[in-house]
Amino acid sequence: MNEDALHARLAAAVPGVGVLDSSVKDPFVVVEPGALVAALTFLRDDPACGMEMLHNVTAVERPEAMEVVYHVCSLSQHHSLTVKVRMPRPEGGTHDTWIPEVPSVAGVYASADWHEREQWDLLGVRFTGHPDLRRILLPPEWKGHPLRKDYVYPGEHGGIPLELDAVPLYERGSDEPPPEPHPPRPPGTPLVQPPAPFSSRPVAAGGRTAEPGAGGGEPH
Amino acid sequence: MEALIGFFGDKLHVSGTLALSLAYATCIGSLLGFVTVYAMFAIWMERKVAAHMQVRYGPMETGGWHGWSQSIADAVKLLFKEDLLPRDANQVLFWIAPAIVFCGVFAGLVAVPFAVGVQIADVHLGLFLILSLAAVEVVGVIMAGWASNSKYALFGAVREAAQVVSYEVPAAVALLVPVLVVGSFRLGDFNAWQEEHGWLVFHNPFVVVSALIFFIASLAGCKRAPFDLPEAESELVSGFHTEYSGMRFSFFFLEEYVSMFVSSLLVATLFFGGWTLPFLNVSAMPAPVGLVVLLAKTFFFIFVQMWLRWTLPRLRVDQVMAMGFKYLLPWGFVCVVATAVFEAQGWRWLPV
Amino acid sequence: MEALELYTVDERDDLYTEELKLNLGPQHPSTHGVLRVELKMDGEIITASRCDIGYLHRCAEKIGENVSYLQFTPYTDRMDYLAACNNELAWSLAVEKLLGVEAPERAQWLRVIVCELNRIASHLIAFGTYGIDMGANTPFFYAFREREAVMALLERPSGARMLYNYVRPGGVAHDIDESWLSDVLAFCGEFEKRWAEYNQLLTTNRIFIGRTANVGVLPRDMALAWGCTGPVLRGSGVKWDLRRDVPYLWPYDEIEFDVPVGEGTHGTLGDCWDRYWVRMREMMESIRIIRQACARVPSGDFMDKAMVRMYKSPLKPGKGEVYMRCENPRGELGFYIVSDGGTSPLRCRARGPSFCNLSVLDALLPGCMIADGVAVIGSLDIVLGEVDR
Amino acid sequence: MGGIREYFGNISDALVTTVKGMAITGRHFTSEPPITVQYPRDRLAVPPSYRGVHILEQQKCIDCKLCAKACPVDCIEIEAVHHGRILEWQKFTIDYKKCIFCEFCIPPCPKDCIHMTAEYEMATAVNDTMIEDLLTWTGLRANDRREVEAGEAKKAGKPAPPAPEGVTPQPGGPAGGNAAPSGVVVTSAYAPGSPGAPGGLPRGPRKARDGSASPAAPAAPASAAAPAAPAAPAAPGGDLAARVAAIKAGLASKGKGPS
Repeated sequence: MNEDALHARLAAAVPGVGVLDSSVKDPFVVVEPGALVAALTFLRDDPACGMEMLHNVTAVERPEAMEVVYHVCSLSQHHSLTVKVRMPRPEGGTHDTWIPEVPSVAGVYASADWHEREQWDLLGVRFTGHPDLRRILLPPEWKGHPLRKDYVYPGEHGGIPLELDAVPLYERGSDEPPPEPHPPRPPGTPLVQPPAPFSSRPVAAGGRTAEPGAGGGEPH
Repeated sequence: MEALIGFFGDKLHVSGTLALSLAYATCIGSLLGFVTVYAMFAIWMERKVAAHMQVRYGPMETGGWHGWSQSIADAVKLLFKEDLLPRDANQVLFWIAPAIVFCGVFAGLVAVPFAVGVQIADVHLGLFLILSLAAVEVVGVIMAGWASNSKYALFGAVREAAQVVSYEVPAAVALLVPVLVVGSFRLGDFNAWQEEHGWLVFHNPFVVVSALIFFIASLAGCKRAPFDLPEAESELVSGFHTEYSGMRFSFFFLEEYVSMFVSSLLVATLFFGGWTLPFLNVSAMPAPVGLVVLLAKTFFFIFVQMWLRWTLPRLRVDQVMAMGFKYLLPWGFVCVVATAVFEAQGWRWLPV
Repeated sequence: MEALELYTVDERDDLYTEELKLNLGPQHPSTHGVLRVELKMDGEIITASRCDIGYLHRCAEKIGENVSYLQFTPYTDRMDYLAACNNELAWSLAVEKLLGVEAPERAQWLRVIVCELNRIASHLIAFGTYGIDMGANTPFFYAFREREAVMALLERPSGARMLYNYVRPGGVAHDIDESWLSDVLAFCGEFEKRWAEYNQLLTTNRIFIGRTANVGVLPRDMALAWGCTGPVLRGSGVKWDLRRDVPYLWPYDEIEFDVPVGEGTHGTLGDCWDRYWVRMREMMESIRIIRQACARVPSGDFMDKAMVRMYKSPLKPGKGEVYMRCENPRGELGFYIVSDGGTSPLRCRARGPSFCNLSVLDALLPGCMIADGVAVIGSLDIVLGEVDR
Repeated sequence: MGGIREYFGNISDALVTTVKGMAITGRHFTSEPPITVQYPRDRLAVPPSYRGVHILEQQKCIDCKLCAKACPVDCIEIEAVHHGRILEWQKFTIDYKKCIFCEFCIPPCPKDCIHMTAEYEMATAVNDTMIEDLLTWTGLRANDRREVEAGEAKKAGKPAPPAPEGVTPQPGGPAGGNAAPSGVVVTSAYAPGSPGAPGGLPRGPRKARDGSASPAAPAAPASAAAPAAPAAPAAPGGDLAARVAAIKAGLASKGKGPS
């Protein structure tokens, strides 16, 4: 069943389902947040659609709105559908003030559990009704959601400086000034010291190695 | 041992008790020397056997040919390694545990006849002594696991307690068979009996089965091959000796190889005719020949233990228990009863 | 992090027992990477488990939003570092679908061969480390002997041993030298003999079967509900392989191969042994694919002519979004790219198969013993680079 | 009844599979030779296409910085002062702490002058030494200096300073046998033709170089890492100088054209 037929069945069964936008390579259906759980439950339970697996939940932060995209696919009927929920950005909705709310589908598909926790962790989309909405990838006390466009890269975390070439903490005493880095290597001196003259055995060409001990190397 | 006391008596004109203690001192010293040299060789042998079974070389660098001095280097390294003591571990138990473990197994060598005259204590209940001393080692391991205040070590110790205690039962039952045939616990008698009657293994089929049962039970006894649960690397990081380092750790390592030696030696002495060879009258020859024959057999069984270790995966705790009580023990009893019947009727298996 | 609620006093008449909280990882010999599992233990039995991931999180998706489409290719290698080619394939196909470009025929066939070789290398690691989890160290070294041969083969065209950066949007990086195909066929012949050895050593071993049969049983609908894919799903009896069911690379349609599925030969369907056995048979299927593909590599250019300019100036695909998924050795790896017409994507989301396969662990572990827990983690064959991205 | 059959089945199965497994490891113990390589002494052959440490043909480089732009991790830093067509080199460093060896810096180069050798041994204890400078010479060479001054003089209207007699065409490698150049003449470890470049003369402790044209034969034993000839056209020092001279002649002939 292709996307149009799927969309027709869905729109008939569940109110609040938008139009099928097939301008993009992967056509998708926009659904109101309220009708999301009903739509996905229908897609899963309806024998004709038979969407057994929700294999991806992604939140996309666009300038005008925050979208949460659900990819569901059917293993028995070999078709798949993309369902979107769009939360328009309130004016002045920045990283700290705007936390969009989306109903959680962890009840419908168990795989949504970790995916939603990751989107909450990285993009700050709160999934209401999620059994255990904690940060999954970042440390629990991390502030901010890194994948937001206006996310400010923190200077340090837990006393550890995060600048790229910061002198590591263990090298810097608490009070004395940071030691100046090693004198730069004069250009021309070889980066790699010649390997210590380990033993006189010849350098093997192929993968096989000369029997250790036997086949002494050339005199030096 | 008596010869030694005699030697001290007339050569150095020393009185009774002093001669006795001197003799014992030399014996224990020489045994300790032999054991450490053997352990170093066995560790190197295990690493080379494992390496060549796994298409690699094993130690090659230290010493000349095939890294023969790798174990010596390891021993020196362990001597100088920092001897860690976990923060709130129980110091006393933590300190004593390796000693108890090593002494328990090392003491077992007292009753073992190495060659015709060479035996420290000709104990009439030699076999019984060795088995009971092996049980002491369990106490040391549980002490180590409990004292190192780490959950993984605790799991290792509890597994050790369950496994080794429950595998002494099938081992003891399996040993009943040769004792029943020979009629004595003295290990010297086993060698003598097997000299005229030929190897015990060829005596009747059930002795072969009991030999296999004893070999498997002794594997579990010294925590080797498929039964190395107390120190399961992949689950318990390193089991009961997770927190040990330096010289203390080397005691556990030494103990494992000495208990391997003791069990292989028992299998060789009880079932495969100690230092006797079917066609050669070894006891007439000078003592070292018997010693070489016995050690050759022992090292063959040690090789088989290593071979098993690098082939088989590890059993789970409940499977180890099930195997001990559901498979080894019943067959042990069957062998004892059958051997008794065979002895009573005087049936023989092979025309030997 | 609020502590796991441990029940403390168990009023059995005389015995005072207490549950134990054990940390499996992040530094542990058998967690296949930096995974931490908080276990609640009642003696040897696990009563509750909670996964804690994120120790290898590098926020590759944020980097994806700041580098060009071509420059992100080496980052996809670092996600599932055991199957670098398959990651690059998924990313390259997603970018090609966004641009509407098709790689030349020779490149398509080279991609099939290189990805199947990488699948064998990845499954060899899964087989070797699973042996170590069970306590048998020897299969690991045999597996690495064959994997060394595969890495040497892949090193010649790409130039690297593990993170190849060989499959790129528009085709492949370099052409292969003339003796390469014959060496690949020689490897296939040699591998079949070794494969039979592995089975004799580990697969049919009674102790191995005792440790893996009926352990960590994953029923069919639970696997589907948790979004498991790849050998984990096929181990539970679901015949779903993207190479055949959602064709993303046309050479796969012209190659005849079948999809091994768990049958519950030892113990129930969907246990650790089935997942392991599916991976082992998949290695032989890959050999069949490679043999047929080697015979059909056409001559021609290996990189799309128009796409060569991407090295000089970054690609600028038009507005649009695309979701492309490929059959990675661990399951379905999908890239969801949203482009707003700039040189770097607005959002590039990587759906890692190990991420979903691992989410089932919390449901599988309760009731097992520690040794079984190790067996279950090993049978899921997770790579933490892909879980944490 | 099934229990009994299964009980005996377990025993026979366990024994049979154990023995078969031991047969495999036994066969490996006796007949299969080890395949591992004792690393510091013997090394696995590395194919010429291996992506290792970079190498730069500085004469051809025109400081367009396309390679620095193409790098996904921005680890290439280039600084040079342009005097018309002549370049006064300050640095061309690659930070090997960041470099991921993805070879994206090679295709965009218009002059095809950056390549990757098969050199992979770059372990070092100090972080700062991981920043590798690929220049063969820094500053201006004597010949270039004279052309720059001639240009400035012509611009300022004064007659060009007389060229010293007996000037030989400038070999590509370290400065020719004329007066000590003002810039510090230094030979980088991996510059083409310099000792130690893979395929070049064996690397060893470097003696102070004072403009002697032919690199002195170092005493250190031959320990060139990559036995296979590298793909980079870093031919041994001798004929490279000749080739560069030919390129120089070519440049000089069309030097008048837009450079």
